[in-house]
Amino acid sequence: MVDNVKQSVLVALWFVFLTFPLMVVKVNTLNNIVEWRWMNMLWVAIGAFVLSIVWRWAMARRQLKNKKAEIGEEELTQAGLWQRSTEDPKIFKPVLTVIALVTLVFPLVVDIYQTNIMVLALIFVVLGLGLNVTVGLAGLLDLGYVAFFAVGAYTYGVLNSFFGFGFWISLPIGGLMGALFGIALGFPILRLRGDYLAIVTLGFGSIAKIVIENWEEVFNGAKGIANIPRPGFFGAEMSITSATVYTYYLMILMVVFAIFITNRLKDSRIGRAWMALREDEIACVAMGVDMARTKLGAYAFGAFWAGLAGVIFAARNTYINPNSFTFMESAIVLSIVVMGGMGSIVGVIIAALVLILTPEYLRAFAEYRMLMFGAVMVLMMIFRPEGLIANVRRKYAGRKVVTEDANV
Amino acid sequence: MEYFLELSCSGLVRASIYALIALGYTMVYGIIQLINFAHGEIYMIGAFVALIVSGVLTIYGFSGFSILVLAGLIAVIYAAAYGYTLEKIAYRPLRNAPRLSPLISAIGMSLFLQNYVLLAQTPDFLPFPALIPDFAFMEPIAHIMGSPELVILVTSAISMVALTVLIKYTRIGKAMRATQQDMTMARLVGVNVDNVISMTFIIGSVLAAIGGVLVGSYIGQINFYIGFMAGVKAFTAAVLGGIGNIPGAVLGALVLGLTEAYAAGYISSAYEDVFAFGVLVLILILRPSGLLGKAVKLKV
Amino acid sequence: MSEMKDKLLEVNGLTMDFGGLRAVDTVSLNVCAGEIVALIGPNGAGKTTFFNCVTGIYKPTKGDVLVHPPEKKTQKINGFKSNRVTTIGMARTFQNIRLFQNMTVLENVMIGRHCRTTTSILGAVLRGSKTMRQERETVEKSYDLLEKVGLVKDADEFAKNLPYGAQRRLEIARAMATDPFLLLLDEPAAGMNPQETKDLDELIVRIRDMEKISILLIEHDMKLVMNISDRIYVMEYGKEIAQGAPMDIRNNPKVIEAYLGEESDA
Amino acid sequence: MRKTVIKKLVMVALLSMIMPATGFAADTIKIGIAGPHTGDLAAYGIPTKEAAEMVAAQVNAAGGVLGMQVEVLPMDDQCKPEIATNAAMKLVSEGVDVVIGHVCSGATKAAMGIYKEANIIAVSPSATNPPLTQSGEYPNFYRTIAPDDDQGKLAATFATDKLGAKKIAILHDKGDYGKGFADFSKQFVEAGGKAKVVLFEGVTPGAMDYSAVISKVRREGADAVIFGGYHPEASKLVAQMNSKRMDIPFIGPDGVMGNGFLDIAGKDAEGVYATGPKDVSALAANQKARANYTSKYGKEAGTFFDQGYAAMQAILNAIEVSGGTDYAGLEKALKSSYVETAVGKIKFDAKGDAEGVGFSVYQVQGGQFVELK
Repeated sequence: MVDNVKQSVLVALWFVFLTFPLMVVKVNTLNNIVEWRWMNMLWVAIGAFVLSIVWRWAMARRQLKNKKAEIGEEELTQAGLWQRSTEDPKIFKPVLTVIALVTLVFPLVVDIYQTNIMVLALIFVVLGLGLNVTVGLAGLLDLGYVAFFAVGAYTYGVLNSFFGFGFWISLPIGGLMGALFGIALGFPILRLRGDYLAIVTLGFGSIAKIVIENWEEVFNGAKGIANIPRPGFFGAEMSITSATVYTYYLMILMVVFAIFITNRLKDSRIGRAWMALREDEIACVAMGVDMARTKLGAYAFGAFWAGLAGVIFAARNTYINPNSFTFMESAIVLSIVVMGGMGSIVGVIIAALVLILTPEYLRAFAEYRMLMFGAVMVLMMIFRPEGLIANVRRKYAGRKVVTEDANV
Repeated sequence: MEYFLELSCSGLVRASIYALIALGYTMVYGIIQLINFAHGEIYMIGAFVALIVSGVLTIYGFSGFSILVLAGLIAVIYAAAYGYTLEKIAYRPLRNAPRLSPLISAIGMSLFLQNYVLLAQTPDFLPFPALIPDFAFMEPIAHIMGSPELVILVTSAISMVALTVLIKYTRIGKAMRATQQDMTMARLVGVNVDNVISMTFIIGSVLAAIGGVLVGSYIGQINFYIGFMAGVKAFTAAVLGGIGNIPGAVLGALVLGLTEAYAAGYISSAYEDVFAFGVLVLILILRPSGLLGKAVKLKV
Repeated sequence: MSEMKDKLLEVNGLTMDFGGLRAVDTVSLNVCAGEIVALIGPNGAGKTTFFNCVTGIYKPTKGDVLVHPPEKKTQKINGFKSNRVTTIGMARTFQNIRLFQNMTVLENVMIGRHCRTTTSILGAVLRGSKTMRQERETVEKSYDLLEKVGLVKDADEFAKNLPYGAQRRLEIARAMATDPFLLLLDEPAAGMNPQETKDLDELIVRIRDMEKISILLIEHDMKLVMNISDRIYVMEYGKEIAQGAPMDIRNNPKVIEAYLGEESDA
Repeated sequence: MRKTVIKKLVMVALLSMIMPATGFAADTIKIGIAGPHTGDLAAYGIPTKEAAEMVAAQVNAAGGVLGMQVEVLPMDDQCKPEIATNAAMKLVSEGVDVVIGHVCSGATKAAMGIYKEANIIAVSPSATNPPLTQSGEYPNFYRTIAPDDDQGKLAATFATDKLGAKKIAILHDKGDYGKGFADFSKQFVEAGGKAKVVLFEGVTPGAMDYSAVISKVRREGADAVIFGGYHPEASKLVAQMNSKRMDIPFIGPDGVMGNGFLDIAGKDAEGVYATGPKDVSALAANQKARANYTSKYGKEAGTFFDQGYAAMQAILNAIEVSGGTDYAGLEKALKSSYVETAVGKIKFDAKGDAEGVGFSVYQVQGGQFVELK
């Protein structure tokens, strides 16, 4: 313990040194004024000391856990509780019912603003679920996911402003365009390993934005596309309030739809191939899985959701410009997937809601948002790489019991 | 012809900065197969520290050359300290984790450092003092190459030569090469692998900080975001040349810098980045492990 | 040369260069239906490289790899991707176990069924009757295979949590799930204790006899090789130096020299 | 254990969602202030917010408007369309009577529909995109700054008529604002027929250097550069033009005309031209506002401070004149009654543009922007 404190004091001193020029000194070279913010030094020292102690404690715990896992003595209690609650219908069903009820009455009890930001959060849920397939299941790190989101949004924007296409026709087209772009961009990168993939996808993300910015004839450049209609309901005129509520229910349907489909895929021939690809590409191919088709499938499928989400995003905002499709958005969606737990659907939903809604409700906190995102990504990787809610693999029952009896 | 020379010079200047940053990426990758995504942030922090130090020194009456030396030195020290700490916090605990984990941790660190500087200092652009003077004797050819450009080229070249010597002839250099070949074997023959990795981060950070100070002084302004784009470009250069390969990083930087300059000059500067990433994709399609990267023999 | 039994695999003059290094030098080999054939040789003789050329992980520099699947026409498979090789009917295991660590034991085997099933993304979403049937068959077949290698009780365990010997058996089950006519085992007994080796011994013979799958294996453990092989090929420094029945190999002076050379080092 | 925590979290989350929706008093005038208050564009949003808060404090101290206190509700939109709609809906649901904002044209376009539906008038201090007033799609939109086409026209005519340029290179930062200004400049240069546009090109904001583009300008033999964009890129351009010994006039828009440019470009700024809102620093109202600001915050007021101040003054005046916050009344008051503001004596025309504001050309002389008469 004493040792611990001693070490932490050293760490605190190191961080005081490290942060000194940036945290304490602030120069104004024009008026030749130096501002010495000594208080910051104190805060850094205290903060670093406390964090160091927590860090040490957490590291020790982590090591203990790893050791236990090595000798096969897994900590069952933690994962077990969640697993049990999802499997036990006694807990699972009422919880689901309550969630469903809250979801349904939500726009009726809260005001339009709440509904509106909830729609945005739900759009990110869909984005998270889509990227979760590409990154979480298939293990293909995509740092340019926002490109497909932009494809969807601009599909609707362009189709509407040039040809007067409505929301409902544009929605499937947007999704398909996303998937098509996924395949088109997926082709050149099939042979690349994970690290190369990261930079190339990042490049694609920026290329998409630059093309939108520069190609004015089609995308209207930086001016953006305005007056995009909100989702329609058999041509009925709607006020913004009812349109927002309507969009909300639409989003809920879409999230349910996305959960349904990703869930089915996860436990299918395709989903298993994706996971196998993530686990060991060589073995996966040697077991007869066609790498190109499987990878392209994962890309296209992830991009499909981004395309759909993009259409709704354009309809919700009624105005789109390239500013909404930067690397920051890709990073946010990625941190949703990481925080939620790669491959875990429930985790991704919770993470998306938390990460998107927190800055809205804690507006004072908005400045620190990206700082927290960054810290969360690092800490999650170190202390809880499986995410908030670990992906639970399905058990295929059936003959298990019978055969075991037969064996005995 | 003169126009071509001007563009070439502008491409070379970019290339030498990209190379200074790309070397850090490639060295780290060579040893622990990690893309240190936050490396661009080290470059940015180096520039910020130099700015702050030179500001303070100017106010306390130092002048000219002494400011350049002191600011550069302190920037380099701090960048090294940040690089070292970064590795300890964000990467070392993930040494044996799946490949994706340290990469995501690196992206997180990059976001964190950017926003740390934003909050600790300012989101605005800050004027960076011209530490490299614009010599009058450059006058006749100044529109092709000025003294700041010359200093950037020379400094980068010296840094790269120094790095080569360090890796080829010193003890730590040998240990680094051994670790790069086979980490387990290096450990067995008595190389302190942890120290080697720390050293790699420190050397990479030093080079990045040199780049940061040069660029700050050259373009006269910095903000918290300069590291991101420069980092991405340098990373592109490293991949282009074959990540993990030191001459490759320099070659990749040259290809990238010149491509950007010629594309901006002869086609359109609005699509500059499209060309940069386009050339990357093209080369990776033709040579999936980069220009000088060796095709990795799969160990099955 | 075993005459006119049905040849399944026929490799003629296979050569593989890595840069300037010739890892495999004009090696010829064939496997007939119902045989267990072993490929042996000291470390670094090029056995695994040979395997990788045959299974499509490397593209051989020279030579032919011909496959004669039972009741189908002959195919030259040089440079085929390994998934196509597997689909034709040759499945392999790996020297350094390559299981899908974070998937369950059962799922590992189910992956093997991938190339024998056809469900597409759309099919997986719609879950039509064909999909359901395939899925059911996949699960059943996988349980069958687990039973054969004695891993049924671990079906829901993550692959990474299995003991070493069990992981090797799981790899075999996974390869068998692809319905091969030829199984290529890369050092299946590496790292096993004598009891485990003995069990493996029996398992391999059983696979040949019960499942009618021929086997080509690379092995270090001479006892295992001598016990179960019908024919043996010996490689040294990338070259084939001998072939024949176990008895002949045991007495072949070249082989003795190659092995004694290595043994005395060890 | 874990489940109860989750349950509690859900409860707290639900409560916090419902809470802000309940009840507000009706005896105050609520004014929403929307703009970027965090993020990299905050420098353009915060001065307006501070101006509005200062005006409100003064008015409240003097007894309010029509006997009611003025309450300002700042709302951050980060200049992103999706967050702007959130902010707009939040303001509407908080029951604001009018809105000062938004700051960026894109965010403004995204938000205006929501205000329109809720019958709320918005007065922007800085959204200069011409269609906002000219398209007729945003009848509830007003602004205390002149639109970009005026500015582009001024820059173009200044270059051709005053500077006598024959070959003009037009550069822009590909952004909404910069590209818009560049487009209008090009249009007016070509319409004027006195000069040719020899180069029209976007540059990448944040790129390491612009020397390739500058070489291109030289190759085309341009005798003036018009640049659309903000000050960081502008200062990089002028600095590199100087180091390449290129001595041709450089004209920027109001995004360049500010202390940020002077600070960063330093001695390279000397001689640079910029268009900007007419110099109002001689006006007593403006001097007073700025002096108050400096005494309160200890620094110079930032970009769009004057316009934000004026927007607030205009709105409060309209409320007073019309005797309430009724949409039709406010509209009539804004369009008919002149008001003395920090940007001069203004009223709004039928489309929502302020009459009495306009642009002048400035030049950096001795480290200061000086209005050229």
